[in-house]
Amino acid sequence: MPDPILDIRDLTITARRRLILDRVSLQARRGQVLGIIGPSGVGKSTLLRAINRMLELQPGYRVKGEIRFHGHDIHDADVDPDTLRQRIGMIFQQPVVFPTTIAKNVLFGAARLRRLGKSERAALLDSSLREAALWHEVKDRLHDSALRLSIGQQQRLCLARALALDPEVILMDEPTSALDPKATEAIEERILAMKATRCVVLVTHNLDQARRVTDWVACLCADNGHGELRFSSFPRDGRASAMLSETSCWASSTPSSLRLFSSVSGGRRRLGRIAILSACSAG
Amino acid sequence: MIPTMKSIPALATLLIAAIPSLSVAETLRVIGSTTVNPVVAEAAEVLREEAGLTIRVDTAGGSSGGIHALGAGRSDIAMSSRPITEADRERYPSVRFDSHRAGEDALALIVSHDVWQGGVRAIDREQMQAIYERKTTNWKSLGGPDRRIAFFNKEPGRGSWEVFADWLYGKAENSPPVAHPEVGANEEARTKVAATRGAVSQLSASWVDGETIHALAITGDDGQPVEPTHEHITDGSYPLNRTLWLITDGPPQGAAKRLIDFIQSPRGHEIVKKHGYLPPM
Amino acid sequence: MHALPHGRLTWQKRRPPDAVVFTCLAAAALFLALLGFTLILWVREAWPAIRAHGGEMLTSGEWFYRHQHFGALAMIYGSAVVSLLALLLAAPVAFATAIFISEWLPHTLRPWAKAAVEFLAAIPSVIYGLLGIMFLRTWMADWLAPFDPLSGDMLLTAAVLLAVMILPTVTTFAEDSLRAVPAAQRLAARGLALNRTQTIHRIVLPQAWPGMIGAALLGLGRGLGETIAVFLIIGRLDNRLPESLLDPAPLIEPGQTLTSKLGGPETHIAMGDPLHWGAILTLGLILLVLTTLFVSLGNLLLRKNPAHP
Amino acid sequence: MKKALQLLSALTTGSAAAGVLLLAGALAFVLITRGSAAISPAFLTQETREAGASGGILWQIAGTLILVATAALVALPFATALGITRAWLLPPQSRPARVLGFILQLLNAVPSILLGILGLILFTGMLGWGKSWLAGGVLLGIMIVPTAAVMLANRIESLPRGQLDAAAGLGLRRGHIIRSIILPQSAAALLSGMLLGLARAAGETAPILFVAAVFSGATIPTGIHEQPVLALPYHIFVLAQDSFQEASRTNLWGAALVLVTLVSLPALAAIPMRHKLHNAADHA
Repeated sequence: MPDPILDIRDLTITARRRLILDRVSLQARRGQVLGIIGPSGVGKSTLLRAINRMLELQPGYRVKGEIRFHGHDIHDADVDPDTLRQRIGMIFQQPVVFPTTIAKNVLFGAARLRRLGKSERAALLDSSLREAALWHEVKDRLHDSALRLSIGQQQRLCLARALALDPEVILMDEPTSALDPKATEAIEERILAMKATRCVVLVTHNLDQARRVTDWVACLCADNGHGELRFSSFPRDGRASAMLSETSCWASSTPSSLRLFSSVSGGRRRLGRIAILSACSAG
Repeated sequence: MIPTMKSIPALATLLIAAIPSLSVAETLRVIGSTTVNPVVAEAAEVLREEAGLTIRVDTAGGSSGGIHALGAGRSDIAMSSRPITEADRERYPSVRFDSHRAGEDALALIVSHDVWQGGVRAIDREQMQAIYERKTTNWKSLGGPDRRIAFFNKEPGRGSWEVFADWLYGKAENSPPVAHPEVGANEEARTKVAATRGAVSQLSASWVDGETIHALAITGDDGQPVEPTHEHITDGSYPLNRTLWLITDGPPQGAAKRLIDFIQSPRGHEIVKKHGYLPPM
Repeated sequence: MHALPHGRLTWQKRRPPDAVVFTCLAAAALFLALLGFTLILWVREAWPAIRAHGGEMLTSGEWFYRHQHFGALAMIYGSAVVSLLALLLAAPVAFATAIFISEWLPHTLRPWAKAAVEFLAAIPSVIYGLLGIMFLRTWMADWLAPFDPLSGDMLLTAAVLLAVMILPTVTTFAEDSLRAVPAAQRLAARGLALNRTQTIHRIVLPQAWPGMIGAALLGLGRGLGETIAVFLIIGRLDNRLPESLLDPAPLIEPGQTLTSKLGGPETHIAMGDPLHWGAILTLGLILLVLTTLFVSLGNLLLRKNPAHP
Repeated sequence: MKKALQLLSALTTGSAAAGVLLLAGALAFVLITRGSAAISPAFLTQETREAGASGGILWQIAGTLILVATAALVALPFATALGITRAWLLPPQSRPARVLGFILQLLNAVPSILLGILGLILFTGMLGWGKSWLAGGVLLGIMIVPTAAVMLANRIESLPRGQLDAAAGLGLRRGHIIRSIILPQSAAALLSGMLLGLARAAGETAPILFVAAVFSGATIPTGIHEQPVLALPYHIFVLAQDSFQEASRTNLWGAALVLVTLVSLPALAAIPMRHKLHNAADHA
């Protein structure tokens, strides 16, 4: 196994004195897709935002524990968060397109962060759109407004925009939950293609998607009111997939499943249910 | 790349830095009394057309305002309807005040039409002191209409007040602390007195139109009322006359000299007479 | 692939200072520092007068600069009376107008009403001064003739003119605080068969009331600071104090406020004499304290409702 | 009884609003009828003669435009910087951000006469400029900075959070984000804030009274030291206070109409932008 690009040990995140993630540890390697799954509100997105230090842009979050990128803790004093975010790209659940042309969107980051000549710019535009499988659909209207693209195309545009900076890691926060099945399939196909040269960290609560694209999966649960790592395993491993489908922590947060869960936890039934509800709503 | 809004401050500092090098023709600055202003303003317009002199005339602050501006070096000529006092010399020891006569003028005690109609035609020093110190407050006691006396005082810095206080109390400094509604320039004094019943104030005699406002005669110690006519100014029998001064720091040179010489020339005297004043004695 | 070297240290290089952020912070700091510096300079130049005549300024009503008396009580009284009277005249009209615009006026007409209010707010104070001289002065003189005022210029004239001038300010902020009450609450109230008037009195006003008081205080602050219009029609008579607090006599007499003195001739000639100049600057400080007091109180009250940023 | 009460309430508030509307109409009517008598091409292109009794108000208009342009140049950088600092550079809702917001609102309400005296301290006292157009421009600039900064800050706070996060996610530095997203999308609010400020600056007399404006004799300044300008508000102020010859009365009303028009133009131009912002603010 190649040594991990991302090595997270005992990561604990609190927001204004409320515990959100408790001692989560996991690793991600190049050539691998790490899936992070669990019910909504368990802190999956918060974990993802901690990896490229986007969390510190919002007031009130405190991060403890270690996140090592290439063996170097990202919270060291000499780390420049902006340069770190160039190495670790991010795709959001709702595609965010800048109110300008498709070409300017793709190069929005690269044009400002790299010194690119005219030809280099065209080449980068071409390669990024191809790697995001959007080139054929937009190659002859690169200077149209990006706002006229479909949601699926916009999400791939965001992907191309991130890839233009050639990041080593791509963080994806439920990238397909807003997309139709055809667009979802396109994104998943891209994830598998990217796996060869980059490390992908995919947050999803779509079980089949996890089975289809991830190499390794970490399940976060909200056992006692805050996100904890229940276990991590190969997705297609027989034992793991069985556990995946029936463990309560994985089930969606419908009330029925909550009752099942609270009975298992015995005495702390009342506290458990309240904690869960508050955790879920916090997400 | 959107042209950054941040480049504008650089442009501004460039523009402001470049301006000083542009200043070309020196401008003659004249500040002071509104009484002297009409003569100097007209003379300035003539010299601007004929000799291309750029002369700026400003009346903010009146005579004292002009003298302070001259003392502080913010003006080349001070227009004043009062002479330089010891206090001025003490305040600006380094300035060699050089005073030049532009004309003579009588300060009239003007009343509104209803007071004049009511029979008040002359006043003596004691009566005026009583009005100034608010001891007399009704015109009836001066043989006039039964109406409150509305005394408008010239605002601080005006030359007229200094001349008025010198006549009333020997020296302006000896005047008692008393407060009256203030009026600014001559125009405002004229307007306020004309528009107010039972009004009295101080105003250059040349501004009196004899319809809306009237000039009272001053009863001297010998009991004879003396009107502020040109004859009485030249023979000195009217007590409240004053010289209109153009004051410089040291002997005037360049544009200042040309303006003063022009005003003291026969053509200048015509302008002085046109505005109701007398050429210098 | 155009992969950059994935070496561990590439993302650790010292980052050059961000020029744009630096200029922003520097410009902001420079602006505040400039104001702070002038305030210090202001207090420093006012200090000789504060030390020598500080007490007298707040207790005596005798201002004779030629005799080194600098009692400012009459001017503080003038400013207070004119501004409070203006507010008493303007507030009812402004509140009623705000209520009408926000509660009764159909949506389509609202921009027109707001345009009229903003037009009144946009008129420069020198124009109000001109209108005061051309019309208000003579009207007040005739209207109050039975009381035999000295002339049309008096505290009351200044108060009436100032009322017109602060009307737009109070109306706009009062309307803001009324709009801050969510529309849903009005619908809910109407749902319970309350008519529009009851909705206004029972639901809207109780919540908007603090904001409207805030609007009134902002109007008062605006009134206190008005100089040019007041200077033209207040008569500029110093040292006019009432016998008792509620004595109406001075209202129909010419008077003086802090601003009409500050905008007047003495400021031109005071610079020569440190004590006189210091006294003028102290008047400025008194005005600044009064205005800041009312405006900050007003803003706090306005901020209580969500709409006000 | 309820019906009557409703009618009464509608009537009283309605009549107050009608009163205000009537007042605005009356002022406009008076200004237009009395002012238009003096308006003519000559009135706008000739210089004043006989202390306002005849001639035009050319240099007064020019002076006011010079003061307003200088105020814009002085105010723009500071308003931009303060707006961005309050709404974005300082952590939102943090103590410094709230304190800066409070200071800006206080500065917005500082009486303009105090700016005039501030000018005396700085420009006449310290720098010894005497009367100078630049002093007036700087003071008017200082006056409008808070108005523009507050409008800009409010707009930045209502910008879509998503775009800012996306840009940060790309590794763009705060400077890039300011130039690429914040400024382009809040320029309209900054512009309308500036326009409102300039409209007020054009009509102000108190700040320029002591350090910038004279009644006669100035044309286009050719330097900084002792280079005053004429100004429309100061012209009206002196004429209103002093002379009342019949001729100068019509010119006085003409100058008043020109000033009110000059002041209304930027305010009118700002209205479309403010509606757009208002709607944007509602949806954000």
